[in-house]
Amino acid sequence: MPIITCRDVALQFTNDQTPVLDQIQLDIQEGEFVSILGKSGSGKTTLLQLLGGLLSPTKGVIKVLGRTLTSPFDEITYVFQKPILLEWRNVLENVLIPLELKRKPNQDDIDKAYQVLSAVGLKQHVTKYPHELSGGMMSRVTLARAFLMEPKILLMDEPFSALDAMTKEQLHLVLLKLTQQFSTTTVFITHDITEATYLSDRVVLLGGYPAHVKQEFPVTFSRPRSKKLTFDSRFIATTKQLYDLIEGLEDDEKD
Amino acid sequence: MPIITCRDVALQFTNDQTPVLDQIQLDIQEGEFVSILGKSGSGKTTLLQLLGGLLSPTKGVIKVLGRTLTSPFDEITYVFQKPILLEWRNVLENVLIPLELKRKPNQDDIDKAYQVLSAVGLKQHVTKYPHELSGGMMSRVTLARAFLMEPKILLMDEPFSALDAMTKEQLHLVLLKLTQQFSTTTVFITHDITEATYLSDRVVLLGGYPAHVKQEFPVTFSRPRSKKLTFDSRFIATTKQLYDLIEGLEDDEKD
Amino acid sequence: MMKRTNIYSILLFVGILAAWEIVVRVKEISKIILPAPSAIGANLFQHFQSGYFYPHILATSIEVFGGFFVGAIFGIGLGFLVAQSKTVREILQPYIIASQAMPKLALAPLLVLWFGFGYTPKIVIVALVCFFPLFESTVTGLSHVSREKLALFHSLRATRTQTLWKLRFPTAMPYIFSGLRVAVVLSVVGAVISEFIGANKGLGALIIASQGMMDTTLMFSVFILLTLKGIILYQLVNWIEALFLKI
Amino acid sequence: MMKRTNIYSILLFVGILAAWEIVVRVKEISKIILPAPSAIGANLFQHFQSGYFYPHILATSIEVFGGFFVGAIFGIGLGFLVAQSKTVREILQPYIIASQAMPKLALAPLLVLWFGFGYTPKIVIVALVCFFPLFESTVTGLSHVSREKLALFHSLRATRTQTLWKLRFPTAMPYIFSGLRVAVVLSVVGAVISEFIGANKGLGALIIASQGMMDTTLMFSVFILLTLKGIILYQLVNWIEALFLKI
Amino acid sequence: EEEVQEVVNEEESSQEEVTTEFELEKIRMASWSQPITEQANLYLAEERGWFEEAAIDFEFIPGAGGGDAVRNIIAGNADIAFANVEAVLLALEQGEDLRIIYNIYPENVFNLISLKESNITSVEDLRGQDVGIYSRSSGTYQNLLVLLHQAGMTEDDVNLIETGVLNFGPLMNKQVVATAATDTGLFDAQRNELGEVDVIEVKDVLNTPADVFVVTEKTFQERKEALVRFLQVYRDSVAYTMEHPEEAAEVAVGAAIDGQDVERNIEIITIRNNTSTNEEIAEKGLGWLNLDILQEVEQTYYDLGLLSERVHVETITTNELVEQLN
Ligand SMILES: Nc1ncnc2c1ncn2[C@@H]1O[C@H](COP(=O)(O)OP(=O)(O)OP(=O)(O)O)[C@@H](O)[C@H]1O
Ligand SMILES: Nc1ncnc2c1ncn2[C@@H]1O[C@H](COP(=O)(O)OP(=O)(O)OP(=O)(O)O)[C@@H](O)[C@H]1O
Ligand SMILES: Cc1ncc(C[n+]2csc(CCO)c2C)c(N)n1
Ligand SMILES: [Mg+2]
Ligand SMILES: [Mg+2]
Repeated sequence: MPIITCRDVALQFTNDQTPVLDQIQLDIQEGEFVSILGKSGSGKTTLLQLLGGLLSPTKGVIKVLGRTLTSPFDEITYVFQKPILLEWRNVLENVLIPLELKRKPNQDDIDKAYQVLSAVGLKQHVTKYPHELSGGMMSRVTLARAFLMEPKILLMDEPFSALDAMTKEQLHLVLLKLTQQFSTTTVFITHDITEATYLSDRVVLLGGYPAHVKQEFPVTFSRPRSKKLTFDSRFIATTKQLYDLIEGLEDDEKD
Repeated sequence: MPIITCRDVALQFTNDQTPVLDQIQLDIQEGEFVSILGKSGSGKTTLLQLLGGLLSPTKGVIKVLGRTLTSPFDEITYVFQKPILLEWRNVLENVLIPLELKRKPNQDDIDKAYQVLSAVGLKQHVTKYPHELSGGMMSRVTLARAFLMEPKILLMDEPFSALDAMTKEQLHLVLLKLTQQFSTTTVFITHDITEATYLSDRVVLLGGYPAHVKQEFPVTFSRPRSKKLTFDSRFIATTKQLYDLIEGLEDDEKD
Repeated sequence: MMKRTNIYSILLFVGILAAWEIVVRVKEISKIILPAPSAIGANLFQHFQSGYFYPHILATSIEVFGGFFVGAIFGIGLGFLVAQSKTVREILQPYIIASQAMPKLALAPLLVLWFGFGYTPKIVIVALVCFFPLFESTVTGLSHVSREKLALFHSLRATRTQTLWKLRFPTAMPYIFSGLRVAVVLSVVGAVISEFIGANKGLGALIIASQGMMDTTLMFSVFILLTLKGIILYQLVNWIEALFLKI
Repeated sequence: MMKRTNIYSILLFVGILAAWEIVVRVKEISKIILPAPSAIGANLFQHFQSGYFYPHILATSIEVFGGFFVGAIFGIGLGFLVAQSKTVREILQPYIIASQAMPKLALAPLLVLWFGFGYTPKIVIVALVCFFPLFESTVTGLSHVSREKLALFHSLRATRTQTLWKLRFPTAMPYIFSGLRVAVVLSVVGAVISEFIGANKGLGALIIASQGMMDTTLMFSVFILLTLKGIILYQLVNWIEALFLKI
Repeated sequence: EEEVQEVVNEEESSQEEVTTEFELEKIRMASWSQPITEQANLYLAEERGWFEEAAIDFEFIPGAGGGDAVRNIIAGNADIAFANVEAVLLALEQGEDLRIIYNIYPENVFNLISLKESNITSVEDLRGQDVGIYSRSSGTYQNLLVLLHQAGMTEDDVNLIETGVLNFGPLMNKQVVATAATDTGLFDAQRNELGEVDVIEVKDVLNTPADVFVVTEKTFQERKEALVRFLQVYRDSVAYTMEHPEEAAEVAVGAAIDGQDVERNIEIITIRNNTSTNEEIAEKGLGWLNLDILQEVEQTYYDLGLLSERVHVETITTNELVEQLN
């Protein structure tokens, strides 16, 4: 049984606007890594927020772990597109927020937070406040915050878009390790086709007005995937294929 | 004579922290398109803000158009890393802000704003308010705002990082056309190496603690550059070269 | 249909009135100390019918509106000036704090001496009383703009005045309205207290007169009028705020 | 070295005092109407030396602190409650508006009657007066959290209480401090007015006594004491705010 | 209670034993004012321990006007009120059961003051002029009406102006031609260089007793004996203060809120000593109530419209307690 299912899901923000999403059908299996691609403004964030229980569908049903989703579940951790930090807390304190909401963090928690922060390359910056951080550093704080929770389901909205190639590669490894270790089900929005291919079991293409799942594209490279996979010709071919597919879909839509 | 020169520029945010930038030497010629690459948190934004007159160097001198820079110049338009919009103004009104600060916008200005908004793909969304926009749409509003000003010097901080591949390509064309038309001097921060190669006359690599210009990498493809250039083998080779260069520099720095 | 909470509200109100009436009747509390709600209602009705209240309501209204207007202009205006110019701020700082800290209502007797009788001293007091919360909230609001937006305006070479009008002012709006809500209520208090000191008309004068006549029932009636006046003004501010937010 | 603006401030002060002194002397203004600054200075000095002021300052301080404390607890507390529970908000809404709109200082004579003489009625009045700005600023502050942060907390399944303490409260802090500044100054006014109604001791009682003696000079001295008191309390709030921001 | 009385009589001189061995009976006196020098005899009595000697635990409850004093006894915040007659009449009109038991000041203290240069010599001269009063709830208003009434005028014939308590300011500022005030008010104004004035005294028209002690009917019935002890101390202290105004003046420095200046204290106390007695009182004894005058006052106020119905003040006024004093 899939861990996440969407049936005929539609979402309309205001009655006077056309729906943003309509007729969304989506099944995601436990432990699966699904990337969502789509043009800017197509409705990716909206879909992810629906999956996270942050928005409620206007039509249709979303089930997570067999239960109908009405508000966020404990098993789900959501990484927002724009890094959201509390200005009055430093990096470490920001990372500890979700834990604090569950229980008083103990020394172990703090040690683990340091580890995660170090994994995202912020070891030197734990005591900085948000206004002292660069854009990419802010994103990485929110990533550390998510990783620390070792979630069952991880929803990430363009988490690496503010990062340079090197840092991004490092974090790919961190993410893959984590999802492997906890067999985390991951839904991942990105604009980076190579990244989507490298990380995913399946790529979902969103498009149309209102947006729906235009195409699903399975990626079958075996796991664990090494960094070298990206230089593999099969990998490059797959990426190209995906790229062409997207371009084709886009051309259809031209007005 | 270069339009922008940095001599021995250093910047330190607080006295108790080590400087972020030191010994920055940089000359940028009129009409040149320079990209800045560097790891997240290396100091790219800091450097760009120095060039924009938004920060003042702790040491050294920055000259723009022969004048020492102390605060923003009229000839410079700056696009922030994080889209900054006024929530109480809709898309069109946000785009018109810089103009409004100069004079009362007339019908021509508004028509032009519509054109620019249409060029960035927001024609359908001019009356939306910031909270109704997707992340990429917000970035595009700030791009439209910058383009409308037809600036002499354009400083852009990761302007396309929130955009999908297709939209990004479209906007590359818009940007190249604009910079060509007004022989705009552009300094461009990006994490996308392909993008940097495609757009730039020169790529500047920032790195080290404190950061300085590690390497400058000229890109000599003739202009105008077509979309097809990116499939050219010479282009791919140059990109790979740049990628390797960066990786090499990074490895040096490993601690 | 009515909302459930509205029904609770009304029930609570009725309950309080009933309890009050019963306590007064059972304990035979003197009407000088605490008149029964029924007596107050009758008193209100009677005086409205006779037209007794109208000139007093009018007089207090003139003071409230006049003073509020003057106080708002000075409070918001000086708030802008202080937020605008660092020099002005630093020079005036101690005076502003002093003028804020001064118990202006206690000044009432002297103001009568200086400004003569009639509306002037009362309008001055109301204005003084309104000034402070408006000034405070204007300055607070104008200085609570995010760094990012200030950076944007800085990069656009916006002048100080442009930043003020196009950035700081819209940001300050909810703060200023919060200040207006406080000020409008205080202006009623200011008018009443200034009328305590010396006035032949106005709801405050009526309170003094009712005290002199030992007519506590009338005093309560006047309180109710004052409270209604406050509520109307308060809601007026809310309504104007809603109107502004819509634009 | 002193800042230039500080020097201007002081010069302005000296200038005002000098002009005042000259006007009073040249125009031979009666000391009942406007005493000279020199006379006020002498009066202050004399009464401080004789110890005349101390019990009055103490009495007013007790009322101010007691009332401020009670008012702050209720104002901020109820602000939290109302921000927290929609039901409570909707039921209490009309009462809160009414209680805010009511000119509480005008209630002073009745409160004295109900609560007897002594500190109680004065503390009640000060508390009532402080309540409103604190309540208003707490509610405003608690509801000015950005949607994004609320979304984050929603996604983290934070309870209402957690959102209140870890998100809304820190956001509301500057608003609450702004309310505290207004409240602390109003608390002095409240104490003085309540002492007008009937008190043996306190700076407000002293104002009434000075009026009875036609001793305008003493009245000015008391104003100055009250203003100083207000300034000290105001700066105390600023200082506590700075302390909080540091933590 | 009788026991207490006996013991007090026996051990009049050794107050310490009384306070340690016997319960003091609380008497709270609601005044129309703060503790001011005018009532210096009370502070003298406190200071000398005369209240303790009479087994009374005395407390001064301040107020802002005679109305406050009367309301405070009705509300139970005080046992006995030191209030002007007008306040009592108005409370009676509201249906309260009160008893007037002692005549504190048999003389009317109100007057009308004008600067000499304004040349106001009779009430008639006020016609059409601006005349100052404290407020419409003050004795200045009521007594000015009495003056006007006697001259066949009403308040519509003059332009009444509420000036607040600093009423001599507008007079000196020439914002009014005349102002209604009390004798002590006039004295203070003159200390502050008011200059030459004309004074029209209200007592020449209607000699309203300025202040009386008043209690609720309930207190009167239940605590007669304690009231007598209180009144005895009060009367004795007045008599003593008349003999030794400078001693009272000294005590007032510490006890009265406006008592800083001893010289002024003596003057004020002397003025109040004079209003505490007159020829008739000298004969009948301090505190004696003249029912005829009170009836005349009621009649006048009824005629003036200040009272809308008759309250029969003579029926609630009693010399019963005064007669028990020695
Ligand atoms: N206002 C500030 N105060 C203190 N330190 C700051 C401030 N702004 C930036 N820094 C520090 O300066 C360094 C460089 O920041 P900068 O924003 O220039 O990085 P960047 O290269 O733009 O990174 P990114 O790609 O993530 O945007 C970082 O270590 C950051 O913590
Ligand atoms: N709160 C809202 N109210 C009204 N419309 C909204 C709201 N949020 C988003 N939209 C609209 O819904 C559409 C989809 O937005 P969404 O944020 O899902 O896009 P996206 O695919 O995530 O884009 P991007 O890649 O730019 O982040 C857009 O047209 C946007 O204007
Ligand atoms: C000696 C003496 N002087 C002044 C007053 C004050 N006073 C006189 S009438 C009045 C109005 C109260 O209703 C007040 C306050 C007094 N009682 N006794
Ligand atoms: Mg999005
Ligand atoms: Mg940056």
